Amino acid sequence: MNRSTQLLAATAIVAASSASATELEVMHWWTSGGEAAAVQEFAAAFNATGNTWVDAAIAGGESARAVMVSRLTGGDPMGAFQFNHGRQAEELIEAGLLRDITDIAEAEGWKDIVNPSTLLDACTVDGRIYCAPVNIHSWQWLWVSHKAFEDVGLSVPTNWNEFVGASQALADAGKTPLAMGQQGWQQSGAFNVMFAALVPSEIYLAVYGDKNAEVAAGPEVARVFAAAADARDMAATSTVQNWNDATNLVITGQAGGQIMGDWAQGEFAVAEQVAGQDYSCLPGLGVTELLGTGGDAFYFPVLSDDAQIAAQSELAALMLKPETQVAFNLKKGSLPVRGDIDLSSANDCMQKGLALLADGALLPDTNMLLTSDTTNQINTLFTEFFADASISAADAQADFVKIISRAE
Amino acid sequence: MVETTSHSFTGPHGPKPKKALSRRNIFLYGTLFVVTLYYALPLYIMIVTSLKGMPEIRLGNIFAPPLEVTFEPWVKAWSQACTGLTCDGLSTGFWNSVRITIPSVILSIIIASVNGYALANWKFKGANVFFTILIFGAFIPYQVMLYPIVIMLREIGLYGSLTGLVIVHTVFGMPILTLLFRNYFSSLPEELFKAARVDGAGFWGIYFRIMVPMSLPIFTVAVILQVTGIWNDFLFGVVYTGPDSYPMTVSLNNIVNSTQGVKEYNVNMAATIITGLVPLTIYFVSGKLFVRGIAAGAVKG
Amino acid sequence: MASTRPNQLFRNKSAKIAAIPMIVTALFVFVGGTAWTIVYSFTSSGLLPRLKWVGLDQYERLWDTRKWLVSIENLAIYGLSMLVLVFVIGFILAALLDQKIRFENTIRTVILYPYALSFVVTGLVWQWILNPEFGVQNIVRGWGWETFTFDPLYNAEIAIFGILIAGLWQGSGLVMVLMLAGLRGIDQDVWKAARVDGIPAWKTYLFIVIPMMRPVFITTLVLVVTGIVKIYDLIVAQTGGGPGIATEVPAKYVYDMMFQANNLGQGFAASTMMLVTVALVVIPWAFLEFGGSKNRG
Amino acid sequence: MTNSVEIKKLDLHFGAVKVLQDLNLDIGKGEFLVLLGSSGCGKSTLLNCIAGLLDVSGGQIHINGTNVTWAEPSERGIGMVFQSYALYPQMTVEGNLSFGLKNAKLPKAEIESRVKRASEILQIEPLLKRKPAALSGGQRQRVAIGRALVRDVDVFLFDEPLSNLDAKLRADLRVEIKRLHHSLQNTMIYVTHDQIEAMTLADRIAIMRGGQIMQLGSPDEIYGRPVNKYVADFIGSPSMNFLDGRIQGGAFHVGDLSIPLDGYDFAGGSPVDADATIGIRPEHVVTGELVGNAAFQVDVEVSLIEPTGSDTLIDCTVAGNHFRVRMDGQSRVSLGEKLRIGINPSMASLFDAKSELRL
Repeated sequence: MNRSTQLLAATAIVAASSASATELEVMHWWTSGGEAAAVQEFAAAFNATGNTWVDAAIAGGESARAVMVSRLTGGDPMGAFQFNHGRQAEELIEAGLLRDITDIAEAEGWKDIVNPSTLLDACTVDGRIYCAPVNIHSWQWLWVSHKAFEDVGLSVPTNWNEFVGASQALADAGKTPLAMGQQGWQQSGAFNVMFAALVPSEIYLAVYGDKNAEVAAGPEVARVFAAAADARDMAATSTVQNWNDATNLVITGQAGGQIMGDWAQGEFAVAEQVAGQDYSCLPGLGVTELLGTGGDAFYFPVLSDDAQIAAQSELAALMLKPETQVAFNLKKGSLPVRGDIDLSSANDCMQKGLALLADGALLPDTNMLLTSDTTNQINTLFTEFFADASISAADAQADFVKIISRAE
Repeated sequence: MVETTSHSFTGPHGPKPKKALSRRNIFLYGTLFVVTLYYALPLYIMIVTSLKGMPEIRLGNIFAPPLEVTFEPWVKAWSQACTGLTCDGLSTGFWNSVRITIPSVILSIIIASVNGYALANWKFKGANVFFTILIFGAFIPYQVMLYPIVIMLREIGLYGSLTGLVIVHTVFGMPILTLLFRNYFSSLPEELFKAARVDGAGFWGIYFRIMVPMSLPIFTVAVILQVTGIWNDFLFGVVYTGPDSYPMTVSLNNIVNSTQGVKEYNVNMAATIITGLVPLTIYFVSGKLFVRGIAAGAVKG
Repeated sequence: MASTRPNQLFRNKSAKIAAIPMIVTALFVFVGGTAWTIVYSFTSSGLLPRLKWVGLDQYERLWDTRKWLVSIENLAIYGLSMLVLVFVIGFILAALLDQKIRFENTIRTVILYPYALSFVVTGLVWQWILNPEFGVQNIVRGWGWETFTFDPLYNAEIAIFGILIAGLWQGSGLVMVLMLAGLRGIDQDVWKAARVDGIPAWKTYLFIVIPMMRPVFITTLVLVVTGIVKIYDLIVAQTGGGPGIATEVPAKYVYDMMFQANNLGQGFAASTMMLVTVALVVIPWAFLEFGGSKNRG
Repeated sequence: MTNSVEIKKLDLHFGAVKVLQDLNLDIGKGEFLVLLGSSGCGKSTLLNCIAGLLDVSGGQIHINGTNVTWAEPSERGIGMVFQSYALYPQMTVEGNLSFGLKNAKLPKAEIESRVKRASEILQIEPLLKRKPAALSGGQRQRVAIGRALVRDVDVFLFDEPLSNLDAKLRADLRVEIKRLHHSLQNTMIYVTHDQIEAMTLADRIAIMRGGQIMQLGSPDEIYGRPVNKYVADFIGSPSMNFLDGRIQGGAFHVGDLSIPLDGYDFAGGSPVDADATIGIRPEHVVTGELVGNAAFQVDVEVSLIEPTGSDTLIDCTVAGNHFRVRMDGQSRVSLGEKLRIGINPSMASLFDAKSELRL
């Protein structure tokens, strides 16, 4: 146990000496600045209940998932763990490794407060609830650096088309028009954003929801691939790997913008940038304003120790409490999962997101529609596509069609 | 012959150089100088970077010596860097690594040396079959065995414990170490082994009284290889233990692979050097013995 | 005293008892683990291993996946280059160090130290040195050679050689020490004889000394090849497989499939291909090399 | 009970390679038996089997009347001395001597007295506190012998113990071993490829070849009546002269020469008409005034002279075959000189041309 949690635990015990102190190991891969600050809110709240949050952070979702699944199969489960909700956890639930938390959900009235309700659906298997959604993350944002455009004497673009139009000027000034980390999930993520924003939603749902290969081969999708090819040209000089390194290029004005999920917000916050003043955020690339409703959820493995089970229940209930939701999501840069809370303290970008959420301009997230196997194949496809300018949009689309036709 | 077996490898054998400034010497030392530079450069960069402040690093010249030496990154890497909520740098992980490395190194070396001895001196039926499988095992990528081992450890009730991790390190260290020990013990004069048998020493008597006292060099090599391998391990450490015994490499991974806005290269480099310090120290200290041991373990056989 | 032939099982009893850990490891972990992997490669296991048979589907898909084919190609290129270069460099360095030179200890330590560092570290440092923005390219351009280009990690055509540079830096020290040890084990008289016969030094090395060093070469070969087959960490730390999929390798494909795609069956199919290939090459070779009973006495 | 070591139908094979075949050997109490043969003949292997260091494939080994075929080496009542001395490098001389006794859990006083006695006999008392690396070759071998001596056993096994020593030390230690045998009177089995050692030390010699014993007998017998051409050729230095010819009418015909065989002691009666080889040792050829008494005489031309000091060896040609003659070191001959030599058939050996067995 580390010093800071010890300290927190100590204060917590003083504060709520009636509760018994149970250590609960919580595993997640939120190690980057804004993420860690957000987790800290959960930990603090949990420790305030008299329990102790034992933090098990492993950088990199891949390593973390390997550990989580190993621990579960190995019969040494942690108390709770972060996972992308959606289809990834289905198997763990089928194998009976995860705790059914329907009773907590009912006691807390999650059905009534979670908005959009699809979030809870993603946690539900055969009518039982297995996870606590903690936030809504949406991918569909274009982050634009005001500094970069001021440097070249242009006005800040308000949508993707203007952004593409201004890219040459940025490139001429030695800037990278579009910052893009060279990792498959970032590249395919950017593609999916364009997919959601540049063509009608029906197409998106037909391809990812119904796995309709014909639509995937069609002219609308071809337009998306053409846009992706543009993005590839704009990102040609972006050599960073990690998403936050790419975001940093935007923060420092070395790059014009970045297509990245709302978690990038946290990096801007850490860098003390002000939305609308230092940077702009354009949901749906400023073209079709809508949001995907992905997000993170916490799952609770089946445990045998009663004290720990009680602690799990407390944690699950706590995560959706209004005050925790506010504190967590402000730090994380994501949207709260309940519509009944006041987020007036949120900044410009989050207000935009909340508005869209209230309007119901929503799309299901790819994680809910696709298996991680399919996602992974799409990631690989776009890694290749973005790294190799000689791959034509048409070739890439053909591969894409193949993946969709094979998807379950 | 006993006295010439393992102790006469240390003298250089090549043709003797002639005059100090011959063309040959200029070429020889010139080449070695360039080569040494190539090998030393990354370490130089790591050290120099770790002593710079972030503003200086942004200036961009990674080769330039620090204008202003700061030990801040070292302090931060050791005791302040945050990995998730834990903000005590590498220090906790360091002691966990020590707790993992020491028993793993000891157990793996004991088992491998006994294996090597049994294979070299007590050839029993089927021994070569097992040894061949063991050599095959040396080629198995660790990732492949991750799940089967999870299941095996679960079945014997050692999953998630330090003991389980020690066993995993022992298992994966076994192939190469057994090969080295087997070769080493084969290179010892067989008559010694025979003499000891006539003298009534048994399997363990010969091992402890005759073989081990003669095997300092190969044990040094084994220690070096194992300390390096186990200290630097990330995968097993993170998969087979819990967060209260995560090794240093987990902290290192968390420091290096997650950033707060800007990548703190100086802290990364300091963390990197600190993590590598234990194996490096062992290398620098054991120097000559290492070469001698390698000679004994690898040359014969 | 025993007068009749004792049961073969109890002959050398202590030796057999002592070998139990080895036997258990060989049978349960290596053979058992391999068998387990092969069995599950015929299933559609996703996030968890499950026995839902799908026949050869995983293999069909495997060989239809460009990333896998690229991985194999990369491993072949990297492996062959690494094998040749690490031996050549290691041997030449050892031969140079074997010339009764000064500072031998210092130079040897400098060449060897990279082996003490983990691949994660190696990958990071070299990623940096090879980064065109602040690495070697930047420095050389700073000297006035404005068009100098050296960005192996950002050029898909040669990225695998960028990995090779780091791999060689890390691994050649150990090979050098092994070779040096081998050279030190060669009888001094060989050199005398060669000089008397007027054979040039390079010929002596090539035709006399190297053949005499066969055992060292075998040990080194095992160490180097196991390192090549298992290469994973270095790639992840240095390029993450990129640019694109230019530096993907089989071990990474396995890991990605298992923990990123949650497709264990596919990961196991790839593992099986690796294991079977290795087994077909290694087992007969190892049996001949180590099994051939060298009877003494 | 008279036999100290009995070997019955011993077989040893490694896979398909037969190393020892159907080997029988009885060694009497107090006997000094030398196993002699060229390298690879199986002599060391046989010794290792007796010591219990190699598992046999078939047959039995009895020591002092007990079947020890499957007993541990240390339980067989043997002591063994190795070619490379095999001293434990990390132990002092004293430690080396006492190691086996400590393993046998003898009382401390007993160990001390035995070590003292052995070191007195071998005159190595001043060396007791030294490590083997600080000893000379001869001293090391004494310690190695001492290690067998302290065991207080009836059977000593020597595996080429003198091969690593230089010529002078070898001769000294040879004498010492012989003296040791005389004073201790225990059974000694001694492996060597050196026939001088064999001849000087042995009560009986077993000549081995291809995993089998070719001939077992006293040095005299081996030397004087070799059972086959191999043994005849192997024993004796310089080696025996062989002439291929034919026995006919009581004489041996080679080329145009005819050697009368009166006085030759045929093993199984004189063959009437057979191809054969006659073997004559260079030292059995007579020269000078003794020639007159020889049953067969011939004139030869000296083609090479090798003086060794004590003897002079002369090369010549007899019936087209290369032939060597040993003369006294004082003899004065010169190259190209015509020389009359004489041969006594009683000193010669005749071998069947096909089977190479003694006739």
